[in-house]
Amino acid sequence: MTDQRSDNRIQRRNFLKKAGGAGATVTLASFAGCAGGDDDGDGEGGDGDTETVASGGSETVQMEGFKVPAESVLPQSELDDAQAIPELSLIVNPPKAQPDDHETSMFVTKEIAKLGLDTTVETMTWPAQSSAVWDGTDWDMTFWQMVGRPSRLDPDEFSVQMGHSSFQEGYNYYFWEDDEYDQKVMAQREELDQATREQLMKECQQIFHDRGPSTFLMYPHKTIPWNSDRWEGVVELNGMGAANMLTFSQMEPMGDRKELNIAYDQQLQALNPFDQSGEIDMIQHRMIWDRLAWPDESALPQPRLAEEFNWKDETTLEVPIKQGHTFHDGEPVTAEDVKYSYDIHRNYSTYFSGPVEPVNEITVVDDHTVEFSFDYHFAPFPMAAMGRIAIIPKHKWTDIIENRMEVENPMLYQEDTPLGSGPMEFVHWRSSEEVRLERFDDHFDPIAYEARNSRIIPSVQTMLTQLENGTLDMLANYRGDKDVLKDRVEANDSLTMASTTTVGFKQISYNNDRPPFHIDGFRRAMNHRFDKETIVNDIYSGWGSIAPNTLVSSALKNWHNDELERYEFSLQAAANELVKAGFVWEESDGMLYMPADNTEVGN
Amino acid sequence: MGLKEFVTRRIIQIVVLYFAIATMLFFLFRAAPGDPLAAYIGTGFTQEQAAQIRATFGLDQPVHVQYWKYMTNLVTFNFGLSYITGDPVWGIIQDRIWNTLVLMGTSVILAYLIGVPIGAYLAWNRGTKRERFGVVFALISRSAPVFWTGLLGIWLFSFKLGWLPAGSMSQPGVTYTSKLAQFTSPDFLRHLILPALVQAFYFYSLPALLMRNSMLEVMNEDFVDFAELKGISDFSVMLKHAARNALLPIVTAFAVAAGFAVGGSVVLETVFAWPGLGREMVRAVISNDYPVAQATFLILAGLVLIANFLADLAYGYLDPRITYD
Amino acid sequence: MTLLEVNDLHVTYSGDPDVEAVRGVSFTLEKGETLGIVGESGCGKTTLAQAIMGALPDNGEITSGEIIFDGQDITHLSNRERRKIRWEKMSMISQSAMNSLDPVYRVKDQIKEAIQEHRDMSDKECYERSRELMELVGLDPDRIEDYPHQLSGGMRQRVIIAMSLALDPDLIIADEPTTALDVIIQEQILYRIKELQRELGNSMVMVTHDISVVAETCDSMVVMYGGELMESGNVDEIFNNAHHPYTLGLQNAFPSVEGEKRDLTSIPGSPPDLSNPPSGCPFATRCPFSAPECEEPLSTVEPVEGHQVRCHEPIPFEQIRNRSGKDETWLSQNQH
Amino acid sequence: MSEQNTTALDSEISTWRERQVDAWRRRIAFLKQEPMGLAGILMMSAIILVAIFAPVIAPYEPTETDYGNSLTPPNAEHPLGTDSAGRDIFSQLVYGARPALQIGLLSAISVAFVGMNVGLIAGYYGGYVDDVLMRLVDFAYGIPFTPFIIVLVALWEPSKWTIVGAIALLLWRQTARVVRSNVLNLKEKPFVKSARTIGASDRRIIYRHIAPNVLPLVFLYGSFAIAWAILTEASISYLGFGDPTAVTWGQMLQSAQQSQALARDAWWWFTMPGMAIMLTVISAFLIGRGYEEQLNPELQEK
Repeated sequence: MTDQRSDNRIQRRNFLKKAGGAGATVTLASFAGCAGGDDDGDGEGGDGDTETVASGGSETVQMEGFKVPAESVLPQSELDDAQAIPELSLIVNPPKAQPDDHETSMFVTKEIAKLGLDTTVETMTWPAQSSAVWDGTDWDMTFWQMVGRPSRLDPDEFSVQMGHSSFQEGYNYYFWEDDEYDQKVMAQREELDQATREQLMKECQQIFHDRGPSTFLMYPHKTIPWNSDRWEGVVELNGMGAANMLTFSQMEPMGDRKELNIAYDQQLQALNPFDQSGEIDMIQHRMIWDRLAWPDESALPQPRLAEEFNWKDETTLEVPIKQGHTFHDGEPVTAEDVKYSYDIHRNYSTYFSGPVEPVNEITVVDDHTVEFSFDYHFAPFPMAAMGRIAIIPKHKWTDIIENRMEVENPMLYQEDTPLGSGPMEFVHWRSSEEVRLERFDDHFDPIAYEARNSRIIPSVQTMLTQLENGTLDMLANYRGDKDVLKDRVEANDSLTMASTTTVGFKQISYNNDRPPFHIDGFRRAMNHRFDKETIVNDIYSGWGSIAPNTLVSSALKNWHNDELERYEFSLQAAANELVKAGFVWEESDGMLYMPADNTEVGN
Repeated sequence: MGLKEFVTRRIIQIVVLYFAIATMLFFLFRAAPGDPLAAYIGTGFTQEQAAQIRATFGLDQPVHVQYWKYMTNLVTFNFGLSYITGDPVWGIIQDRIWNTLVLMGTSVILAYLIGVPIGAYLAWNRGTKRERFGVVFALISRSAPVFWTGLLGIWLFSFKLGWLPAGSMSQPGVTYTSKLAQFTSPDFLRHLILPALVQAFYFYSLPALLMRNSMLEVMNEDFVDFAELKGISDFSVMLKHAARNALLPIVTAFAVAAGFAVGGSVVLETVFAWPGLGREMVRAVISNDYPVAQATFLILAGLVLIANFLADLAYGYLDPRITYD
Repeated sequence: MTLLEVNDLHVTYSGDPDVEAVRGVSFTLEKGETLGIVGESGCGKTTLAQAIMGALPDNGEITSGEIIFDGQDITHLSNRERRKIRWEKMSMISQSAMNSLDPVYRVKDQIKEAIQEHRDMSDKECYERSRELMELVGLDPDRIEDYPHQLSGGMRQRVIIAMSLALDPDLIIADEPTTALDVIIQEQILYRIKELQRELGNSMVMVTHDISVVAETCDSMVVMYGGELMESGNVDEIFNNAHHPYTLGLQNAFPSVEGEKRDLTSIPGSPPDLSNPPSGCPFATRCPFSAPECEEPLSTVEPVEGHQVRCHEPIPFEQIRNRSGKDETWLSQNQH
Repeated sequence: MSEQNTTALDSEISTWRERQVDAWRRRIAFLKQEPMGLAGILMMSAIILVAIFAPVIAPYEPTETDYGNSLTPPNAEHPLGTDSAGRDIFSQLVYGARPALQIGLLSAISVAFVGMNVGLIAGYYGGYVDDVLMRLVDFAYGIPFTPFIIVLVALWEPSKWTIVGAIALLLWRQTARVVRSNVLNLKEKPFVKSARTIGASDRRIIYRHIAPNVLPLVFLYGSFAIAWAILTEASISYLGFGDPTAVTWGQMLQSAQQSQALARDAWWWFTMPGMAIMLTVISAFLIGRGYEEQLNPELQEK
């Protein structure tokens, strides 16, 4: 599964620096000229100079835009080469794939350079970036984004996989390591009591925030407009937005129009029970194949195909399933099918092999009861696995795996007509045009509308027009200009719109294994160089809420640590962090040098 | 050399060119930086899982083995697996060819149906104001970028007036029994009008101006005057003798027009969200899905080669003086 | 019975400046007779032929005079009426007959087109007629299946001749039919035309610059110079008793295929500029016998019944005829 | 070279030069009275002037954002209105002329140069050289143009040089084929045969005698290449493969379309760049068209 999917949204905000500090209107949070250029000193917007100079009373030296104690400024002769800081590069996708990310990178690198550093933006296509950052170590800073998924409504996945030091081969690609964090994040996993688990989670976030291994920019918003004259029962799920599984199973047609026409601007990648990649797949996936469990409005797992699920003891989970339920071809859904559906992910490497890893044995108790036994009490299992793994027809897939599959991985096999037991049946898939599903009438929780047409429409303008003229009922993702959407929705009373903060995030992470990023103080200084208001409100035109440095999105109200005190966007504060960490500046050219005693990782 | 030898020779030539282009593409895409499978493998897999998936795509073998496998697969229309979805590429793009052919075919034929008579009319009114205006207007129509006229067309006919749909090939939720049923359904034709007209408007100037020039040349020929002497009406002289002879160079130009139209599908299909080869190629290139990009490019090239071949054949048929030497 | 009567015909080409190519020509052609129109290039003979056929180029126009054909005034016919008589009653073999055939149609189709335009004959009948015509002009009938590029120049010429006979028209106008061919083929074509003319009895207008061609094929003849008529009348009468110095000069300039061998003397100088034509006799500038009165406008003299001459006769015709036989008359011309 | 030869050579050169000068004078004279060609030349020179004096003409910096008055319709301050970032459209158009002409002219030169040489060599030498080059032309003809550019831009860097490079790689095919067929019959002409008999080298014959006769044709296809290059830059930018940092008409259209200019009735933002492209392309076509009239006697006014 990849999160940095090079989202083929060709959107671009042409937002280039404004020459000089001339009167900026209120909306524009003006930001300073480039490093070498005509810097207008303290007059910058956010950079208040109220910050006291951490110098312990000795007289200070005025650098460009900040003051430092005299002893922190040395002539070239007293500095040795080991202390020199090479040019720091920030990797980002090319503008054609991610125009706003590229724009932000250009803006941020200029800000960081003001501390006396050489910075550059290195554009790489997604494959190049992923092999450089993922598999390699030869990088300084990189732009990164993770997309909100139902499984991530439980903070465990991000906090562990991107925080725990043992995952440095996987998601923790920026080599972040903190023993206290490791201990606490694993403790919360096995914690039975919800309140203690939340407290542990907040402490982890505080550690992460203080040591600042990366800088979080924003939690993107998901804005969904729909035709409220024709449809009711739309659920705005926190962290996911209005287009989620609950909405599509509970919404009801009010008028005579019984078919839901919904537009996406992304291609449908695949309709395979074991692979859940793009956004559009997720919804079709959940409509065609049932799951044992289902997240409710507060993102806690509720029984779905399972009648209920309860921990018989620390490591065994008994799951009775609904009786008399059939697949779309009429075959009954049995415990055999459930066991088979989970065993596949243990035998082959698929999208869901991770969550089932702690399971050591699945036993069929009787025709409609299954028992999972674990190596250790794995609290997130209901959400991470039971809420995600598709229940597939054993009678069809045994035949496919034995003799139909040319490639050794079921994830790569595409059924002509995907067969599941979910609330909707597959009708047709005209790639890059439309996917049509129709209601499966004898489902245990039948939906109120007859069919669902997912249209793939790349042009934002066409989407809007068709929403207004009634051809479409809902837009699953709208990446156009926010004000245009707002005007249109206000002008048309049959349309309503919901904008929700998601659990995904955009961040810039530092290679913690590479000088000077191995020094906490340097990373904290970096964090002081981000003018998040301008980035989120102007470059991303308000399509997200500003993020403090934590993996847990503000959308997850009960998990998010509200007391995190954001890094102030201030050149002086950054300089103070550097002084405290022992960094020095060269007298003549003002370039920053590492502390003499701390130029290597680990000493 | 008879027709048979000419046809076989040309078919061999097309096959050789096709594989030459395929080779160029193979090495061109190999030159791209980064691990092409990153988009697919992503972060969910451990190293050896990733290696195993690379093997399924055949990317672990040495280049020459890959090249040989790639070329032999081409013969059976097996273009490998998409790096994004892992599905066989041929499955993805197979019916796209029809969508592109229908759109490109209609627009080029429309361009000719409009262009050739206009060209003849311009030649027949040589020297008048109308002729000068006609020529300048033809040049103007060819100097506006297709996507610009397309977008304006959508804005006017779809957003403002609401007469025509704003792109894509069909209304939501419609199911067709066969491609043919789809292409003849009124709903499809309504979706076809705007894109075809926009492209035809861009292309009509090619046959129009060519026809004008060649008509002027033909009208100076003695056999045209002689036909008039035979007492035949001006109109049928223009049609039977002048236009018939003037058509010859226009036929070869059909191949050039078809070539550019097929190439232009990339832009036109993106503007009109037309699920054809062109749009698929743009998507594939942006998302670094090289096998799909390669396959769509190759099929487009194939269409161009075939168009050239058909034009030569038609030319031979139309002009008895050609002896296929 | 006169088939064709041309009275004081004037034809002008509009342009910058306007050129009056034919300046008052009159003659008559009896039915079944062949009239030769002879003169140097640029003397207006082709324009005259085109005017009769109604095939003047766009900028050419009959400014005055009239053409009566078979009793009908065809000077200014509407396009539709003109098309009715074209090929039906009057056909033409043009100088560029070699590429008058449309390259993309077979010979038989082009003949059929001409026939079916005027007669509703079935394809079968046209096919037979075409084969018949090919034999008439001495071509292998099977060749009607060929395309024009598969025939030689001479053969294409004969196909045009065959086509001109297709509807058995009253008048055939042949405008320099053989100029573009080599001498041997020329001889065959002329012999063929002569034979057909005698056999089928159509009357013909033979336009040529070669006076010997007129001698062989025509009954009466007209000598043109500078857009005007110099001498006209019966062929034998003019050959034996030419009066006009220009006609005599012409006879010296062309070898007669049958006549005795003699070296040729050409007429020095070049034809007049018809954009500002001379007032009097157009030939005055080059005529060895020219005298002041030649500047006066010409009038028609008829020394022998039916033999007209337009010349001021500065010296008696007798002397003109004797002295024009000697070379130095023409050569001495250049001194003054 | 003996004394005697050099003077002969000098005289030859001077006569050749005179011939060239008067050939060009004739062409210019002809173009003067050929209205379309004349209009084309006037428009193109106007655009070139605008490109050269862009800094003087443009009232604002093209990239100067001014969020205060974004999306204002044409007014006194901004003659052609502003875009969503408050940048002046008129200044962008003026500055946009530079890359357009750079791409256009460079493409024309490369297409003309490559095409002419391939055509000359193939036509003159014939035999297997001709076959090889013509198969190369067929190969180039087999490649669909716009897709090829997209692949190159995606793999190389998205910049105007990539577009020029791609055009140079492909568009010479038409010129080569036309020049070759022209050389085939020029080769038979007496002046070439006589040049060969006096012992002139192949290179001299090709470039001294044959090339000048082919130049008008090459010039004609060069003007079409200008038009084609500018259109391509616009389409490439529209598809998102353009260089975003560059101020080009294509990029303006792309950002206009991206920020839904038409939906917000900012018609000026969307139409002006299109007009600029059309004007430049038409002027190239008109020059080409005017030239073609001169080249092709049949097309003369009858």
